[in-house]
Amino acid sequence: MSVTEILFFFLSALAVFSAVMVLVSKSPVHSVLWLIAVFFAISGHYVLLNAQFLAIVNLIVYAGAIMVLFLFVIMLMNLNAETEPQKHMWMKLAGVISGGCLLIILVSMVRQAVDLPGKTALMKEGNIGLIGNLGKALFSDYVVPFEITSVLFLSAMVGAVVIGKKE
Amino acid sequence: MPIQYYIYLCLTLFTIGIVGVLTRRNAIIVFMCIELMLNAVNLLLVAFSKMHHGAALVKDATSSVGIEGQLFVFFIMVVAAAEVSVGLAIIVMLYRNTHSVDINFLNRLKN
Amino acid sequence: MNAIIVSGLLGVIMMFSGIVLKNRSAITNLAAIGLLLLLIANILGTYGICTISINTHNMLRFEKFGMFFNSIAFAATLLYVLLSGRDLERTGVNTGEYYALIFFVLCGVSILSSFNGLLMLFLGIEILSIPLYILTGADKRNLRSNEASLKYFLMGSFSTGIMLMGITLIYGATGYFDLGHSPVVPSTGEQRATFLEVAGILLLFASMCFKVSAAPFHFWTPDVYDGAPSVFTSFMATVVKASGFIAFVRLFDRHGNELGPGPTWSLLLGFVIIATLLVGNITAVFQQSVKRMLAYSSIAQAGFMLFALYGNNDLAKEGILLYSVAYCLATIGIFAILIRMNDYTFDGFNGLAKTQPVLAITNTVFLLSLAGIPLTAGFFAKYYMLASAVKAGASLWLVIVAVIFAAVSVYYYFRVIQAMYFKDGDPATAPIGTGFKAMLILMAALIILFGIFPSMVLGAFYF
Amino acid sequence: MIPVLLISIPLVTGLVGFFLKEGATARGWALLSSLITLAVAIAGVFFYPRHQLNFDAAWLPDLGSRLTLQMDGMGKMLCLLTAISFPVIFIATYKNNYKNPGSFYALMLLSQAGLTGVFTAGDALLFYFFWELALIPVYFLCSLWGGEKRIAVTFKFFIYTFIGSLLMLTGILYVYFHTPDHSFSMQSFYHTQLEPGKASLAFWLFFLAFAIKMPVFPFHTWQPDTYEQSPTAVTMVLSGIMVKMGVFAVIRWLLPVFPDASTSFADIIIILSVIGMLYASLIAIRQDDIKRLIAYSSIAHIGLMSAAIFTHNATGLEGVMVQMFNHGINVIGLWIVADTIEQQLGTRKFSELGGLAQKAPALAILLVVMALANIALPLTNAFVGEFLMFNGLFQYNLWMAAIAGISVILAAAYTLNMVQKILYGSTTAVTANAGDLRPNVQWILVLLALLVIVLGIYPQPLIDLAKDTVAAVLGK
Amino acid sequence: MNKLALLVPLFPLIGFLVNGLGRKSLSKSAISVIGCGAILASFAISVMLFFDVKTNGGTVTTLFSFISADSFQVPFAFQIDQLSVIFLLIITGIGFLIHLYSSAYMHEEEPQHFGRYFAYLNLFVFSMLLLVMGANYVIMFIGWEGVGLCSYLLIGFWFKNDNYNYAAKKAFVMNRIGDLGFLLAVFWLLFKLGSASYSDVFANVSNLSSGDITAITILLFVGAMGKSAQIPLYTWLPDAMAGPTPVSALIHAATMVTAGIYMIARSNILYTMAPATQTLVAIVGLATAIFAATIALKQNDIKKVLAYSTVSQLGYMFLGLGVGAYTGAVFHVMTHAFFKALLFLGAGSVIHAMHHEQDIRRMGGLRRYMPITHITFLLACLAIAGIPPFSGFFSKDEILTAAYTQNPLYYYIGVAGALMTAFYMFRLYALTFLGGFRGTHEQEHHLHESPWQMTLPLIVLAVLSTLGGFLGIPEVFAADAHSLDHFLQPIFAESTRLAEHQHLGTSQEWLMMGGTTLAIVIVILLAVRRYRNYRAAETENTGVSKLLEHKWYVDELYDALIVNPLNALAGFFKNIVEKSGIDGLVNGAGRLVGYGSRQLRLLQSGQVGNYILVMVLAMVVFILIWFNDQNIMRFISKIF
Repeated sequence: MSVTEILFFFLSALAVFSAVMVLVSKSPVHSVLWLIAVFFAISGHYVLLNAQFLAIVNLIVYAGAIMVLFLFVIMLMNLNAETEPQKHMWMKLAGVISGGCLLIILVSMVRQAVDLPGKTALMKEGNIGLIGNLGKALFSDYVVPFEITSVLFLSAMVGAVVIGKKE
Repeated sequence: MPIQYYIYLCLTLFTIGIVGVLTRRNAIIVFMCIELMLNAVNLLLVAFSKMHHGAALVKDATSSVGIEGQLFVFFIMVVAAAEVSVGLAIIVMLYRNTHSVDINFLNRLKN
Repeated sequence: MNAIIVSGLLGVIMMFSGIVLKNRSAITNLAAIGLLLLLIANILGTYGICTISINTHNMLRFEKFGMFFNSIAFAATLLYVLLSGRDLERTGVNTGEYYALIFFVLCGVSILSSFNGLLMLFLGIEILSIPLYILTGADKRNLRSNEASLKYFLMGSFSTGIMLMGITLIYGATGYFDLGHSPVVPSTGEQRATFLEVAGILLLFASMCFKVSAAPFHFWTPDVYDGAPSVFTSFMATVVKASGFIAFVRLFDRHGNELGPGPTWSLLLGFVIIATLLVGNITAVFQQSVKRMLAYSSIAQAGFMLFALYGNNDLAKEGILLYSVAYCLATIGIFAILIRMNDYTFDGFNGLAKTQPVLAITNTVFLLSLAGIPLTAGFFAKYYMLASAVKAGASLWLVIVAVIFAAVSVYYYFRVIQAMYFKDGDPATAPIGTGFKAMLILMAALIILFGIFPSMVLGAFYF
Repeated sequence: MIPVLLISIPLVTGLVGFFLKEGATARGWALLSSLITLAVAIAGVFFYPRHQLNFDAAWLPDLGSRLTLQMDGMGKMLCLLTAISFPVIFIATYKNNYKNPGSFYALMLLSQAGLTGVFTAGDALLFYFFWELALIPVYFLCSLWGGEKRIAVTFKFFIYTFIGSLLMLTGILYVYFHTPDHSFSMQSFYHTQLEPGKASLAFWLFFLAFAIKMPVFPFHTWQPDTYEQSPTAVTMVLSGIMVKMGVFAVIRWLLPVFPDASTSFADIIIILSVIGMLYASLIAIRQDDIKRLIAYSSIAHIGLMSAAIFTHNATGLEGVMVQMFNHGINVIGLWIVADTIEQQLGTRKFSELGGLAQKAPALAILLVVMALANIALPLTNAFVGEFLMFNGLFQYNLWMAAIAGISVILAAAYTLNMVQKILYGSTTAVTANAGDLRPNVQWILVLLALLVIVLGIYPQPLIDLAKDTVAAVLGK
Repeated sequence: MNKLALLVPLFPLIGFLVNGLGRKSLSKSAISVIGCGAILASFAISVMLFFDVKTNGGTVTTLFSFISADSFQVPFAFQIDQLSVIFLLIITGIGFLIHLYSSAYMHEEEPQHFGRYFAYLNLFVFSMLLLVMGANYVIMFIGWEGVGLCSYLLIGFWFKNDNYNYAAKKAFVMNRIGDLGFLLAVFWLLFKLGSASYSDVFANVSNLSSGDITAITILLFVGAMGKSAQIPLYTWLPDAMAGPTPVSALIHAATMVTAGIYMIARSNILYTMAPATQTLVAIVGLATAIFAATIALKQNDIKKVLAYSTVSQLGYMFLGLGVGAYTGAVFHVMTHAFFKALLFLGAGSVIHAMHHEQDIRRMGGLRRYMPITHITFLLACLAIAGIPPFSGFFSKDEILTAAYTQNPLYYYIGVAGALMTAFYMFRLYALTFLGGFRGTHEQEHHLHESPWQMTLPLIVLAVLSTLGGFLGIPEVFAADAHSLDHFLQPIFAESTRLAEHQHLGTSQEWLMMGGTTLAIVIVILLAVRRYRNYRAAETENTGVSKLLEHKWYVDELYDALIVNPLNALAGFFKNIVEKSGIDGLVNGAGRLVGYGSRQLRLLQSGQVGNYILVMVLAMVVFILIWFNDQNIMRFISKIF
């Protein structure tokens, strides 16, 4: 078992465990922290896959900006474990079972896929994940969507203003 | 790494996200679970991108095949950020009016 | 490209209009002028005159079908602003921002009508959706509006997640994000080589079903349409929904691919269509609020529009355009009248024919059109949908089920007509101006005109 | 040009009618319009050459549908019936006061346009259009000016028939896509070969629409309620002309389009029709309401028509066509009597009536004439039609004819029952002060009675009119 | 002469129109002159036609094409031949007398109703003339139904009385039952031969299979059963006595009820070729003759007795037809028309005098007050009883003799019936005219002989009843003296040729005649003796008497077996099947939608979690559908 593999499995286990902890934590703050742990694990995967740019962006945008925003909101609302009443047991059960069904059925499809075995994700090698290559592509072939995302941001901004503004 | 591993991992994370959406009542946590789903997608995209890249490299050493996957991830992150700003604004607005973020109490609209 | 750029720019202009213009009706007028400009720009673009051309690297593809739909959407929005602009001003203080958001939505509409790849589809849908989350919650003091907004947002984000997973799986299977390469047309059941792709397509399909509120992904629709301020419901239920269908149809278009829709695909769509028709029509029957009834009716109409997907031929494309026209005209009209009513229940309409005969008669035309009665545009809309399905060799049973549900739909549409004409009451309405009435009459006349000569719409599409 | 005029005169005058506010003006306008239409119809049927009776223009080129209007023998006959009926109805109900008279008469004229359109359409899609155009004004007429339970009843009627017509539309679509030239024209439909299984499904889609309209047992339950609740002028349109739409449509659009299916399902339909005849007749015996009795009687008569159609027998078909015309005349006459009684005495219950023969001899005589026509007494017009239809049925199956014949006996029973309960016996509290017919009603009834007798003695012109259609329908 | 035939029905039609339309403006005398005059004119022309036919034979006149359908032609044509001219004479002749009689009998009516009465009567004559003059079965059917209508109108003439109306309706409906049979027979003929004209039908009989002929004849006979009041469709006739008495005389004795006889006589070739039907006709006729006679024995209403007597006599006529004695049957029609019309008119005279009292138990001794009526009535009774040389003797004897040659049993039963006839007729006679008056004093005070308009017809008919028999003198009395037989010979020639006729020995025939006559005389004496000094019995009848008095409870039986079940069925249809069944299904579909709506609404719980749960499950289902498409398709195709 190579180092890559060990790292892969470790990060995977961490990601899954943290994700589960996001669910089961009573306190929203804990959930946020566990989610950040998931993001770190995923960033680790990005590094393994030699997608350094995304690894960094992931950390900055998700773990850094978004999760902080979440934390702020949670703090602002002063939410704690007691404020969230539990769902009915059967509802939880139904959620888990249906989620499990979806997982099983998707996994079974993947397992049946005849063209997948033998295909591997290139680890460490390959330089498409480097910022230079990505940037080149982004500002040449992908310039239109890039510009269009500005509309998205504008609308999000207007939206936040509309919602947040006091009347 | 065999691509299946990534698929299984990402599907698992994705499903955990879905289960979170289904089982939690706190709107913020639900929203976080959705973010988790998006992250699972992102990871899978990167893995696929590397898979295609690897396949293309065999034929052409200078190939940039697979880069579109990583760019897609970039766009997803952008959209997610925008969504978060709007989403949190909505949640805060609701909290201001009801002093609760419990989605189970959202049932004025039904039938 | 004209449409995307101009609508984006107009959005920015409207954003700042609130600062410059203090008079709200001036903002509305500005928006109307902007929409007119947008419409003109798009029509010019359609005919290749004064086109801003940008190398989109095959991200967008401008076809007559999409461009024409843009015109329909812009024209419908223009009508909508002219009819309901005054009501929009009353919704809150941020009139300029609302219009800005509407223009951003139209930008999304333009992208969805010309996307050429899953990335642009995704972006278009997000640009379309995010402003809507906000517009839904525009009535900030109203808990129903808040609730609708949050529900819409949560479920919309969830469906985005599903869509992204679908796109990812397709990418994993084919290595491409654009329609040209990726055989996104579902293959037949026998060709199971690319299970990954199938799973992706199904997830993508599910998320698109969500956007067009096809059962069983329709649940957000009644709550959101009901909770949102009526002015915005009108917009969401018409232009936005129609553009969702255009995206759906374009996505699953045969697109020169040899792989036609196979039996499995028909089967799946058949289930969705029947479920949608069932849920929409049957649930609408017992509603007490006209607004909520219209929400369910929009689901029911979606069931019919899904036939365009089922048919997936020329007739279907023509039909979905005609359907958009008919449906937008009628629904915008009904909502414009509904907004002026003080009481949204059916009883609130009692005796309208006596106090406001013009409203009653035009409303009747709109309702008849929605019900698909001949001599209204709605008839030919439904006709094309069914015809495309029959032409595609659909099982007659499916069509029969559809027409039976169409008959059920008569029940709830006619309840409004009955209330207006056959029952006594003194419905209170907001003041109604002559211009408003004239607009309504114009729209009703258009509906009847298209009901007699549908070729007028379709002729414009062809030439 | 004639059919265009026949449709457009009532259409245009009807639309104008909406803007008339005064009762007298609206009435006069409607009457004038209907009389002009009648003149045109008479001219068209009797004096104009054949090519004047056809019209063809482009309508929806990309759909394969044209604005084709034509009048063959059956078309002529039914157009004539429509054109005669409307002035008759207007005159007979001239004194009835309606709120919103302008709209009332306008809707009546619109329905006339729709009916004429149905009878002349030579294009399936156009046919469907007129089919609905005829229905919608009637829905509004019933719901706005009807009896107490009008809203629910007419709504049921509307939805019921609407389901039928939508199914028919499905069938039309289906056949359309199998026409050789992708056209809705009647000729293309006639020349379409469908595979048997699909043809039978499409056949039933068509038939259901027509069966609901006619109505054929067991799709008839909308009918008595609707007839009862509608204002009588509308009931006359409904039962005098509108039910003929169903019969007409079967002859024009069912038999020639699905020759094989209609042969193979003939047994079922004939059996249903015959059951319906007996069933409706039996129910009619127990009715206590003039309108409901006439309604059930009408179901029985229509049952015979539908049975006769499916015998695929030329004689029977001629009978059906003759009877379409005659039944229209007769049933309108009966409704006029029913309306007079209701307007004058405020009741339609037999149990409250009686002895009117003493008080209103003119009404008595005319009612008896109409009643005799209803039971198809020889030398009344209905006899000829029923004679031919029974003849056709007999040639199809002796036992069917014999069983169906029982309804002839039952018809005598319930019709005479009605006559007796209304006219004979001693007067009741309600009828003690009854007066006789108003002049307008009386003269219209006399006119109808004359038609009844003249067509009963000399029916040959009607039979001759029917012949070319029969040949076309069975000739395929 | 052809055109002349048209005038025969035309006059009554004009009379109908004039009297009908002018009933409010014309005076009673004008009405009666028009009414009677029209018939008289017809009679005159009928006489001319008679002589014409006698010299030139029959003719067919086509007016216009009545129905010219795809597969057959029905011309509106009249056939004047020996058979129809005889009937023309009877109809117009007796019709005229009865019209004349009516002008006095109905004089109390208001002018309006008086006019209505004559209009109906004229219309009846018109229809009856159509019936006999028609040159095909369809025209005959027109007349057939037309007389039914007039019968209906006249029975219910006094429409204020609901019982009369019921009787009228019953008559019409029962006739319709028969008419259906007639109609089916016509269809059969049209189907097989493409024509219903007598000439075509009789010429092409050979093209029909024996099954066809049997069926057609039976169906025609069903029609005759209705019109001519044979078992089982006879019950309307006694009830029809609700009409004015002259009507009973004209319609329910002399003319309309003999239409069945006419029809079978007209179709004699068909019947001759269908021996099974003939047997049926004979048996039904005989059974009716006996059955009605038994009922007549115990009836107390003067008109009811005559009504059952009519039924019984009609039975004899059918017996005659059944055994192939067509001439005899027609002969009996004729003589019966004379004496039965006379009886009814006489009864009418009595009723008129008694102020509408019809119960013979309250009469008696009327001979003192009403001599002409008495004498003529007595003559008629003798005629019907079959005492030589009155007319009834000859005609009845001819039938019975013919019956003997077919089957002696027919003869014996027939004679038994004749004895009963004699008995009840003389019971009637004795109760009415003999003994002392049993009515109220007031009635006695008003008893009077009727005016000349009434007595004149009585006298004329009495003469005819007495002498009419000499038209058909049997072979045994004088060879070749049967003038009616000679006259009708062309009509029945074919049948006579086909059927083998045995002839009885002369001595046997004498013996039978003598024996029968003797027996009848004895019965008459018995009856007169028994009822001459009748006193109303206090005790109720029991046993057979009660059964007879209640007409064997046939009406009740019909009610229980047919009318009531049918009514119940109709009620069941109306209240249960229609409301809950069919309409219930229709409304049920609507309610199902409503129910579904209420249930489906619950799915819309308002909970985001539930919504998303359904979405997730739906995705699972989508994938499952994708992988099981073929199974699902197979399943679906199995359903449809």
